[in-house]
Amino acid sequence: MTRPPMADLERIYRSLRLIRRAEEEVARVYPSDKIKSPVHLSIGQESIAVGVCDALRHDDIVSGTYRGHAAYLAKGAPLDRMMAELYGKDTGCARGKGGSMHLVDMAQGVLGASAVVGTTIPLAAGFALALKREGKGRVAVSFFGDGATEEGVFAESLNFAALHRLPLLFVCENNGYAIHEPTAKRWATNRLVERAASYGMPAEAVNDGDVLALRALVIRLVEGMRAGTGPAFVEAKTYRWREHVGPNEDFEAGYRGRRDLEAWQATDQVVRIGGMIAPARRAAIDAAIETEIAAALQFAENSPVPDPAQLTTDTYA
Amino acid sequence: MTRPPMADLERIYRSLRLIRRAEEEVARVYPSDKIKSPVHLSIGQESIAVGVCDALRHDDIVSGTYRGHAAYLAKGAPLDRMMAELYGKDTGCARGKGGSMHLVDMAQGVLGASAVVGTTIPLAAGFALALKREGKGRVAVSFFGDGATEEGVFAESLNFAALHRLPLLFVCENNGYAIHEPTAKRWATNRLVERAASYGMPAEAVNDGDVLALRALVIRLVEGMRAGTGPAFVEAKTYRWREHVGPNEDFEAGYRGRRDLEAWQATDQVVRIGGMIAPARRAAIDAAIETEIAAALQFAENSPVPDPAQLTTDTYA
Amino acid sequence: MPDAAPRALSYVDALREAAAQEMERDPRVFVMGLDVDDHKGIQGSTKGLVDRFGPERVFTTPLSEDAMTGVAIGAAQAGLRPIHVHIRMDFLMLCMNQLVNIAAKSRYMYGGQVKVPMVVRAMIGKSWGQGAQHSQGLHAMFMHVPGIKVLAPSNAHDAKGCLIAAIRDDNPVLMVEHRLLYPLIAEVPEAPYAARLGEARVLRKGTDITLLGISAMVPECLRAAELLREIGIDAEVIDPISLVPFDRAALAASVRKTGRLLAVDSAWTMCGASAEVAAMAAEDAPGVRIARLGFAPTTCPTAPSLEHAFYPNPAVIAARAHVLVRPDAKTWRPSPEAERSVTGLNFKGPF
Amino acid sequence: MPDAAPRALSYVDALREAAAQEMERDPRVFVMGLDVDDHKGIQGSTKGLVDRFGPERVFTTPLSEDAMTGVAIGAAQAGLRPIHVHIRMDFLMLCMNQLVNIAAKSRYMYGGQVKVPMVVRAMIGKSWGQGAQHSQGLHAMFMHVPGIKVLAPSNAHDAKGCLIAAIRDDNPVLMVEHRLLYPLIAEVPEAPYAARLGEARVLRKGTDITLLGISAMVPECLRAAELLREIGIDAEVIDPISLVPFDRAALAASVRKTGRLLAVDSAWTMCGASAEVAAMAAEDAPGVRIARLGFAPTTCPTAPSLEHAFYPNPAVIAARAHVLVRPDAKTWRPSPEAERSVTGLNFKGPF
Ligand SMILES: Cc1ncc(C[n+]2csc(CCOP(=O)(O)OP(=O)(O)O)c2C)c(N)n1
Ligand SMILES: Cc1ncc(C[n+]2csc(CCOP(=O)(O)OP(=O)(O)O)c2C)c(N)n1
Ligand SMILES: [Mg+2]
Ligand SMILES: [Mg+2]
Repeated sequence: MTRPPMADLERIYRSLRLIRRAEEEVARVYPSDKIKSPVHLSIGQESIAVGVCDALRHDDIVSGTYRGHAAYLAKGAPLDRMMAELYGKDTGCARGKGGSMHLVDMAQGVLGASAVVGTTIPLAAGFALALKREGKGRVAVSFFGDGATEEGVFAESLNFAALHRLPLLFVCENNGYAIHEPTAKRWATNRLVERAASYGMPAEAVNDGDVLALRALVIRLVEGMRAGTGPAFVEAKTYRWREHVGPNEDFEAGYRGRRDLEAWQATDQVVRIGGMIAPARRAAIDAAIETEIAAALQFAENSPVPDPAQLTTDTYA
Repeated sequence: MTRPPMADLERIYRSLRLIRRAEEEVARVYPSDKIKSPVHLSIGQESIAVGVCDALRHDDIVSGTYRGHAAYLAKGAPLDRMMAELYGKDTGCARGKGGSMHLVDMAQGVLGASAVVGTTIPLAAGFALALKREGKGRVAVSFFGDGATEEGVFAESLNFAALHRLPLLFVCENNGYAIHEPTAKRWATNRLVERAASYGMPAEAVNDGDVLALRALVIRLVEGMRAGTGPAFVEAKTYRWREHVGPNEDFEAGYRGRRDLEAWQATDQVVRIGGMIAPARRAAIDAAIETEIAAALQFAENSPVPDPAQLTTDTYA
Repeated sequence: MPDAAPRALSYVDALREAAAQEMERDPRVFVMGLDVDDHKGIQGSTKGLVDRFGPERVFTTPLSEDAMTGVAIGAAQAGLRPIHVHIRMDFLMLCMNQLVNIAAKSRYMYGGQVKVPMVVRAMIGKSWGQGAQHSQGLHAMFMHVPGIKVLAPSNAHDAKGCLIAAIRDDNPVLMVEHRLLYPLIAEVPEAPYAARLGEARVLRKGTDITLLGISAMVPECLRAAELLREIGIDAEVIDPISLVPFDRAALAASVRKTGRLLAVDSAWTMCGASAEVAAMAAEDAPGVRIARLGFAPTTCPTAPSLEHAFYPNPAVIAARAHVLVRPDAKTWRPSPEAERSVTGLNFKGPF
Repeated sequence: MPDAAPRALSYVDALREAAAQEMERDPRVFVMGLDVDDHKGIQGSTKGLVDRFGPERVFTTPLSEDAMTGVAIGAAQAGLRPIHVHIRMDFLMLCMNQLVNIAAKSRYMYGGQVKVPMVVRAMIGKSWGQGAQHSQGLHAMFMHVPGIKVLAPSNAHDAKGCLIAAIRDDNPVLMVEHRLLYPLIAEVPEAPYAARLGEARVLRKGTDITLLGISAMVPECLRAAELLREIGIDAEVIDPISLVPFDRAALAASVRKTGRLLAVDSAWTMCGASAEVAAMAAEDAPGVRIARLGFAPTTCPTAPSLEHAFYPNPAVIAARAHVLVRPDAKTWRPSPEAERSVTGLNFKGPF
């Protein structure tokens, strides 16, 4: 695989680093109780959202999960409105009504996320159906975890997408766990790629979190999708560095070992891509990110809480 | 494949012919309005229920569908109580509360059927879980249609059965249609066997309705299951000769051609296995079947209807 | 305005006409659901639409109610206007998660960023051994959840108006359609018109008791009112038409006048629409005498001898109303002849 | 009988003890559900069970609520006695089909040939940004369907008794457990005991109004009664404990005495348990003044400023009761100090 041009690498690095740092800040702020909902951090998994989203057009659509900060940010949605949402503020992307698990930004093509595992997969298919009719070559991406593949709706959605040749990329973020349960306690075997292919679509895996390999794969798959070849499936292996929900590590709990973490940290994509960029450029990017995060936190702090009168608005359109 | 001994052939023929003739009688009686619920006939599909059930022990379990006369009879449940159930009588296998779509006979190992497609698949898995714990080598069989494989619960059940190595045989009766919709309007491709295998279980297809081939396959698969090797999957292709629901043919409707019917009729397993049996023996079997059917109809006619006081009994145990 | 002239049309034809007219008007409208495009066309209610609008706008689906509902919601969020059809309301149990956790909540939990303009059509079955899983009226479950509208037209005129209103509405709307209403004929204007949601209709004015019927129980209540007239009881019959939003003022006005309410539903009563109606009446008009009727509190049996006792019918409704109006009189039941003269709804296939 | 001595135990510990004792007693009992065997053990309610009873009797499942419910039903039909645990009641929307169309109906539609002795434990979430899909109380949907029993214990004592009764019951039983009740402590006998289903408890006797609370609304009603006492209103507080079967006689007796009912639920009111309670009271005791309180008629928001207004609390309950008792008095709200003295239930993780 040839290395992408420096402008691409810088953009990819910026995105990876922004997500990492923003979530580290979320974790730092969390104990202060300023954040008003449970948070599911993607620290360690950034390369998937970034590898995929960097291969998309701005008018493409992504659909994430309750572990959705990374997809939201990687697709270009604004950090300040995300932070305000976590703070329960009226300026939040969901006006303080959704919280961390329900990030959304339709203007940036980020569909609303759901706290019920797997439920957004068919929604992305429905969106893809509309994109197909529109005929402008736009595609949709559905991100979901390994656990979500166990929900029946996943199988149903694969079948429908293949049948209708929808411009839909399924991306399974396989971090090996659903909460504290390893895939070994949930699957007899891992033949997910084979299974997806059996519905009639190209299916491939990226096993090492390599952001550039993933990006190259998605560029290739999406090209076909824009031309009408139908859906595709990607299994991207990864690893969650923090606890399932909340700001901390949880290796003391005993359900997994720190050694696994260390193996993934050794190939940390933020560090790796950062290393491909000249130190001065990198420092400039890092500094800009810190400024952006500080501003976002400030924005969240200073924003007003929703007025109680808003309790019932938007129940119906 | 070696031909089974004559005693087996006679038993298989008897079962095939009983189902065929009983359903022909159901169809004949139907316009009289004596039958009090919709009927989904298996005429043409008998070889699947028979091929599978003849490979089972008496204490094994089968679970069928609303198109369930064949599985019920093939497993040895009594025709008279089935007829009484169709007639809405108190002597019916479900005491007149279930009708044709909800046949049941726990004593003969026939789990209750459901009118909601696919919903009995996990029930059979639950039963298989109990059988596994019991440790007596009993197995469960879940029959379902091609349409049922599109329900998410099918995928979920395959995964769970494989994970827990349940003694459960999945049997998809693929008759090519869900009501009037051919698989081509529901699947991008047929790679069902491959898909089932991807959960981690043996999976095979029988494409021609050959009752002896199916039986041999099931004998082989079930042997392993009794020993604890876990579930298996069989796709059995077949063809429904009558309309989806009701007593008639429906080739004039235009959604399928009579030529397909003729191809399947040419290899009709009732005729084929009948032809392996000496004419006199066959005539004796046929006569016994006619007697049994006449008695069952008589039983249904003569049985009392449920007393209105039974309306609320068995709502709770 | 020649269009305004009413014509006699059946409920099922009114549904089909409504869909066709809206599809003609608005290219975003499409119809999906198991078997909507086959030769039977959901008892005729979608028949011919695929020929007229093509398979991109009228398509069957795999047997995947859960995902298909998600697809409809996603398409609606993307700006299309799906009509998702289910031949039995019982099957909605397979897509409760999408309806309750996504469709009803999207607009709110995404801070107003999306709309979900989708219609879910679902039929209540009855008679001829439909049995436990093909007969349920489960609309109360949807009434329970804010964010979904629920319509239950009881005649062809309102069926057309409600379906058009549902299609034009920017929210998820459940259409509760009772199978036994499909063949019933009413005067239906040809030109499109939208029902005003949240407006009940007083079908019969009366002073002694309010009979509020839901869906197929509306004609049954009208029949019951006929039976009651013969013993000098003057029943008012109300058809709420729309269950969410509900015309609470019309209910209150009627029960304040009559002092008595019998709420009759094509469903179970516990936590049902009839419980809600009773509760609203009790809150708004303290002192009113209240009773409910609905399915017997059990699973639906297939044997006719049991099935008959499972459903309310005009005689049972009239008898219950009589008790409310004349609590001290001795038990009354309409004569068999009278009962026959208003025979209730029944059918026998096709399914 | 040293066992009979009451001990202080939390709701969550009472649940775990009940399960452990029944598993000890009956080898057919087993526990399944997402994460029942991890180190958190469903907020502690299943913690340690896997160590004690082994992975065959205590196991996590794939994320497949629909099939797993079917598995539990099938196992129950085969003679086992599963307890299927869900950390949020919202997730039951994924297995409605199995619960409504199979579990509730099996015994009936199979003519009495099978029993379905299964327990479904489901938790209602609240506070700290649980939001739209982790906060719902959907028990009314199950109350609506004959064939399922529904229990909603509000304290540790009843939690143990109800879970044991549910395990021993031969029917599907839904345990409605509110997250905020888990840490609350009550006197709980160590020896196993089964609650008598269908028996309500009068927690506080009073003459002016009946406050009927459901689940976490029971302690809130007790607090409200304290607030009302200060202005001379004497509230009776009833805990139905069991929603199906429901102790209709106890409700009727109380409202006949007080003449007023405020039904307060941890759920929406429309077609909710509170609607059913109101309807029963109106049917049984015509003339009683009735009101309901529950979730605001909207989706649950995450921002605390909105979430606070979404839930009923003791002050709101007291204020609403005041209106019922003294309709002509001017609006009253407990003083901020009084309100603080009875502060309602709240929590902040773990989730
Ligand atoms: C339908 C449903 N079941 C259970 C849960 C509880 N739950 C929340 S996250 C989660 C694990 C999901 O695992 P996975 O899909 O692999 O995503 P990850 O958290 O690893 O990113 C579970 C079981 C839920 N939210 N929704
Ligand atoms: C969940 C559900 N969806 C739709 C229906 C309506 N329906 C009844 S039978 C059927 C077709 C089922 O096809 P298949 O599984 O292939 O079985 P077959 O009838 O061919 O034996 C459908 C769609 C149903 N009963 N249940
Ligand atoms: Mg995971
Ligand atoms: Mg089929």
